[in-house]
Amino acid sequence: MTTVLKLDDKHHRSFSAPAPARSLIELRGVTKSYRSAQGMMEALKPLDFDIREQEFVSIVGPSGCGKSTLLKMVAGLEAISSGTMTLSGEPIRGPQKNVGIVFQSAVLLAWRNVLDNILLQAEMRRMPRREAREKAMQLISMAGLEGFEQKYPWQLSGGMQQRVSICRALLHEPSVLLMDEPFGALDAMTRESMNMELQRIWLESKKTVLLITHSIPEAVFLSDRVLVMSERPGSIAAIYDIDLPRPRSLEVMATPAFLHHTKTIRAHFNAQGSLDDH
Amino acid sequence: MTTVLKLDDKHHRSFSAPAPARSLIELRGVTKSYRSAQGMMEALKPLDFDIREQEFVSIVGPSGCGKSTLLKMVAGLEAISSGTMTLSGEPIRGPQKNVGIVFQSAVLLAWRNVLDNILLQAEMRRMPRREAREKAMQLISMAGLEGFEQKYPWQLSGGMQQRVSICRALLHEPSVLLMDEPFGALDAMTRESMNMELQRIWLESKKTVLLITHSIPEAVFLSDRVLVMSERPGSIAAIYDIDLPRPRSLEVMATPAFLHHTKTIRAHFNAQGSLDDH
Amino acid sequence: KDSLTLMLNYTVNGAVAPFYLGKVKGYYDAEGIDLKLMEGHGSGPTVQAVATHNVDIGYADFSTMVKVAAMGAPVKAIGVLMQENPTSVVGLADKNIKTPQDIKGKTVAVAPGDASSQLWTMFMNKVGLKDSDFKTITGNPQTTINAVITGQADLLVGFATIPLISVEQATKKPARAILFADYNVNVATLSIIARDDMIKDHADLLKRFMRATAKSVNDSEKDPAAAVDALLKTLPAAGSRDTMIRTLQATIPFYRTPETEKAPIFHVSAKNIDDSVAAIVQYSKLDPSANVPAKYYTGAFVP
Amino acid sequence: MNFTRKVLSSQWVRPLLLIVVIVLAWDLVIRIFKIPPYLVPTPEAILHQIAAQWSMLLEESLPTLYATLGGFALSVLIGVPIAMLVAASPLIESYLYPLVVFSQSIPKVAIAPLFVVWFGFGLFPRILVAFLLGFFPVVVSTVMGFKSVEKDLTDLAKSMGSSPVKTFFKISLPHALPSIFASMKVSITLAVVGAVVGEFVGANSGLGFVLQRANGNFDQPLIFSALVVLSVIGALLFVAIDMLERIAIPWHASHRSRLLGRA
Amino acid sequence: MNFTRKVLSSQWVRPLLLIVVIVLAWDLVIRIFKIPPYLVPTPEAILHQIAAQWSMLLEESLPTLYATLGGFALSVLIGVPIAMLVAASPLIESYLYPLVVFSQSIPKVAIAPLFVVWFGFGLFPRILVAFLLGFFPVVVSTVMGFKSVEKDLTDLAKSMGSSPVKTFFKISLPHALPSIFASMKVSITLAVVGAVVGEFVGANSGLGFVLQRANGNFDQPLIFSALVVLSVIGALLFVAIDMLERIAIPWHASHRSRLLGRA
Ligand SMILES: Nc1ncnc2c1ncn2[C@@H]1O[C@H](COP(=O)(O)OP(=O)(O)OP(=O)(O)O)[C@@H](O)[C@H]1O
Ligand SMILES: Nc1ncnc2c1ncn2[C@@H]1O[C@H](COP(=O)(O)OP(=O)(O)OP(=O)(O)O)[C@@H](O)[C@H]1O
Ligand SMILES: [Mg+2]
Ligand SMILES: [Mg+2]
Repeated sequence: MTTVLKLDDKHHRSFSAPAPARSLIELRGVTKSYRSAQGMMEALKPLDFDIREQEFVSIVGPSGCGKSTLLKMVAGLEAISSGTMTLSGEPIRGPQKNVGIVFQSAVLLAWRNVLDNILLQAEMRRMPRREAREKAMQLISMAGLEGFEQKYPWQLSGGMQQRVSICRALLHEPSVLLMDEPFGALDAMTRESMNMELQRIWLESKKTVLLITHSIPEAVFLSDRVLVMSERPGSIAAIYDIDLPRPRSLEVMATPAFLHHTKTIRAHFNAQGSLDDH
Repeated sequence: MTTVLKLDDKHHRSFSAPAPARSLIELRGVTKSYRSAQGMMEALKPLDFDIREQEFVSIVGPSGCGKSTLLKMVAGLEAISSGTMTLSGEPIRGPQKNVGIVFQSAVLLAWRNVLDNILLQAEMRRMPRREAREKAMQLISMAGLEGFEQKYPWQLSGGMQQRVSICRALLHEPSVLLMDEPFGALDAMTRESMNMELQRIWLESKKTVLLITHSIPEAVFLSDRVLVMSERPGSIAAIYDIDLPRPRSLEVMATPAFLHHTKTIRAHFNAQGSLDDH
Repeated sequence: KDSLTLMLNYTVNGAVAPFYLGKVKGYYDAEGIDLKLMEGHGSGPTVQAVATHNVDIGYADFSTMVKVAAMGAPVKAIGVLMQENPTSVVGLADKNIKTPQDIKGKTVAVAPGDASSQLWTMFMNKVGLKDSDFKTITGNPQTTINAVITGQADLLVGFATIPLISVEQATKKPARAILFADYNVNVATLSIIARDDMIKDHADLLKRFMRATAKSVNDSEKDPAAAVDALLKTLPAAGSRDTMIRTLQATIPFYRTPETEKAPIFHVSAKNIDDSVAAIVQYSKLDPSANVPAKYYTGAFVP
Repeated sequence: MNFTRKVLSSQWVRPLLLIVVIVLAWDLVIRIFKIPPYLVPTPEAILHQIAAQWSMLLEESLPTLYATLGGFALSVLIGVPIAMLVAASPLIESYLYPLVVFSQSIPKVAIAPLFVVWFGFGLFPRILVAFLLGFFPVVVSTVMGFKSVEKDLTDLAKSMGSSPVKTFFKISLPHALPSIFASMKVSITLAVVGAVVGEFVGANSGLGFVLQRANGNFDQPLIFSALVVLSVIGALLFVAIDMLERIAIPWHASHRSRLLGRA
Repeated sequence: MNFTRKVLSSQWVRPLLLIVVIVLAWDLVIRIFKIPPYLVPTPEAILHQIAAQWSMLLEESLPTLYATLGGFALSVLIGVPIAMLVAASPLIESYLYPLVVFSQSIPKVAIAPLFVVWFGFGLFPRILVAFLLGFFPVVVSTVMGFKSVEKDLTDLAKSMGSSPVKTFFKISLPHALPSIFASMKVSITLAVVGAVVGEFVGANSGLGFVLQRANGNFDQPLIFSALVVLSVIGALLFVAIDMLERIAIPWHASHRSRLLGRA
């Protein structure tokens, strides 16, 4: 179960130049323990892996295994307990700034309406007002939130709040996108269209993406590599290269290659039915 | 798309007595509008449907269509704007008390640890301390939260918080269970086992269950009936009887009948791939 | 032995040392009185406390008592200890202010409303000063003293006792007072106050008290230091001995007016009382019907 | 009948009704317990006095109001930044907070004379006393508000490359606004008291001055009249801040049901 | 070197260091600006006075402390239920709140004499003044705390068949605790001031009485000694509540990093 596949550098992106092999984020023996009233609690065993530039990496793993913790460490928001972690060769100390983050909960500001919550990103980064606004309106319509620009977070449904936070993370077209179950509260159709959007954005702008998801098909559909984590304390159980051609249409899900991937990954979860396709 | 199937009263519960046909909750022309700074906003078009005693009903529908609103109205936590809604023939006025509710967000009390958050239910209902504690410990182990009894909500992962709120809703063995995407933040395996648990509990104690979910397979797997809602403002697009025999094992998901159901329901969502199996 | 509570006009200072002397010397004991002394927080509250049975008798300003009594408080003065009012304008000697006319063009610090500010108005009328002749600044008594010390004001309106001594001590320079009484502006001041029912029902007790007090004051006049020592014996932390002796010494001359210079202590002239009441009624804008001296003073207890 | 009910329950009638009730109760208590006028004047005497001295009281209210508003403005303008420093750095907290706390238990009436000595008899020393009384609640509540910002929110700001100052203005400050407004309500009433105490000590105008003079004259009706006017000023200022709050933080849970009530 | 650093940054040394710095600064200011001793005494004179009057000051601190604690206890015991009523019912709010607000802008020093007349010279009138000063911050902050409970939480309680009283104790009260503690810190320092004001007006014991007597005697060193002792009492009580807060609400965001810091 802990067969860590050797990473091979060849990538298949049908219509783009061969992906650069340079690794952007490197983790070497990174661990994490939380101190608590009951003593230290190990959240992550030593992790070693790289995320290459412009790569789309998904993480799947059981609840509580440390996915969110890992994402926050990569974002520089949570200190690592030991090991080294570098971004473009520089050790990550303190929050990374050129990222877009979608947290697991929506984390919207109660005192700002939908539009202003999204524009927070622009204000913090001193983006030109007008353009930021236009971009925000585009994202809002992409996320199906037209007509809700002036609503406050507590006037939104759970899924709508999540979509607002996705829009916020995309506003400044970050080169690195870190997303923690961004589509968890969305229905099948909305989720599918968001997936397609995400793929489009990634193909267009060649971001580096780290996505945490509970949906194995989603992970396979979107990713260059899928990182499977084992139970708490988390460690890397396996890393799978997904060498399906790009761009991928929804029909790819019916292909044997796709099903093979989902089945292999699903095996890690001991799951029997198709219920686990979340 | 708005083919409302006629409800037939025959139920298939392989090992139990024929389910009673008495309807527990009745909605007649129930609508809901929210007042906001921008004027009234229609959230739900007139709804007519019944939930029978000891029935397991799931609701699926696009994000923002009013599922949570509907659930809160059934719980008596949100006033209806027009129409009538009755429970056992009595109009629902004010909060219903013999229910267990899982809200869409975990709604845990920041000042209580996991165990005490679950035991809140017991304290509010003056359940015997000792038994409540034992029951809580059972539920905690059912949800895979052993060892986290003393942790505060902010020390838990997203999925763990959600599981705590499920335990809390089950503690007092309510006769009516209202759950709003209770398994949304869980990975495939955890979700599957929680599903099995939920089925077991339901079979054993014959609760009336109203479950909101984004996973069509989950809805089909668990329910007697699946209610499909249309986009905002929400209305009932269709109601499907799921006449698969009980108890259902995970293998049922591979049967043609199961796949037929999921496919029919999925058609409402215009979805093409299998990504929508969430 | 009868117990009797006397509330002073303020917290202890040299001026009230005679009461402590009487206690220490046993004069009250000898009259069969167990005297309790209570420090006060201004004449008004003391009169109220007497009127409302919170204490038996009080030591308070006569004019304040008249005002409260005019509003219906059943109290009277049974002995006027300070028959001459020490209110003056006080300033540093080097400012060379000797006559009322020297006040013109100066800055005067006044505590609004209090008894001395009314005497100040009477004084101005008497000597022909107008508000426009000088600059006024106002504040509480503490502030008026500070103002003179710091030079914010040239003069303050207040007693020629404690404020004067405070100014001298702070600046280490001599101060001088223009005493209003010297210009025939006089209103009797600190007195022993009792409730009407007390006067009626415990006349004997009050008589005995007055006897012992007169004795105490007489002794204090002769030996102020002994009086202060008696006070300090009772209340060791009450303040500096020197200051208190100076205060008592400065106070003693005001026990008598020129009229009663030879008379025993507490023997006030009827004219003093009549004039005082008339002035209070006039300057406090009381109803003219309040001008009934007998309502405010009885000489029946003077030893 | 319905109309009467409506009038009785209207927002503006209630406080007035309340005042009427208080005045009646007061009168009754005085009559029943036979409280003599040298202790507490009758409402009648007070109303009479207010009517007679109306223009004087109004005139003297102005300086008190200025000192109050000045002290209050300083309380907020200085209190909030202090709270920010205290919340931002444990080091500053451990040095600055004790200092602030030390200064609080000192009765202002005891040190106010010094201000008069240093700053004269103008408006400034009174503003200073009002400030000293008013700023502490602002600091304490604001610190609490700043410190209760959840880590998620600050994480969000950090990931946006926000500077501490920006995080403060965009996240912490709005988050703390409900606490700040609550403290401002306390602060403004304390500022009124501060202004009056300042006037007690050294001023020739203002309601504190009126009080002091009336006190010396033993003019109970005037004392109570001044107190009534002070209460009214305090209550009006309180209401003003309450209204400001409704405008500034309509999003807060406490106002949702009112502004955007459910149908 | 390392040791020195450790000592200097320890929680207990900092305030002491601060005091030393204040004393030195004070001394320096007096020397530089040649402030005469009748305005502000030198730290030396004050220390001397404190040393000399040590036992007296300590003894007189006790009544002040009792009145403070009494007034504070009443503030909390009465303030929190009032806040509860105000937060629970808009009707009660519209009647009770204005009354409370009215009472606040009245300088307590102006009405304290009445309490003495009514309640005598015992501890009670002083407790009353301390209470009147201390309870308003508690009410305002607590109301804010109660009102900011999110609908989700009350919905949860309702679905559990909770009575309003239970919801109050299990949900609203714990939720409001951070606000309540913040207000208690303001309240206790105001209660100190209230106790002293009460003593100014009618008492023969307590630090307020010492202050008044020293004032009458123009004894500046004693005045300042009493003020120092008052500050210390206020600061200690503040710290006590701060510590209580850490014990009572370790779960609050403001304490997480300290109690359960991240590795
Ligand atoms: N602030 C914290 N303090 C202490 N422990 C924490 C904290 N945050 C997370 N943990 C613990 O670390 C472990 C990993 O948490 P994390 O949130 O990373 O899980 P996850 O993989 O994201 O789970 P999920 O899928 O449920 O969101 C959990 O056991 C959790 O209890
Ligand atoms: N308190 C509220 N005030 C105003 N509008 C609200 C409120 N709560 C919900 N709404 C609106 O009602 C509609 C339905 O919301 P609801 O939460 O019921 O959706 P949902 O079906 O649960 O969606 P999701 O799957 O995203 O949770 C949404 O458009 C939302 O904006
Ligand atoms: Mg997570
Ligand atoms: Mg919902």
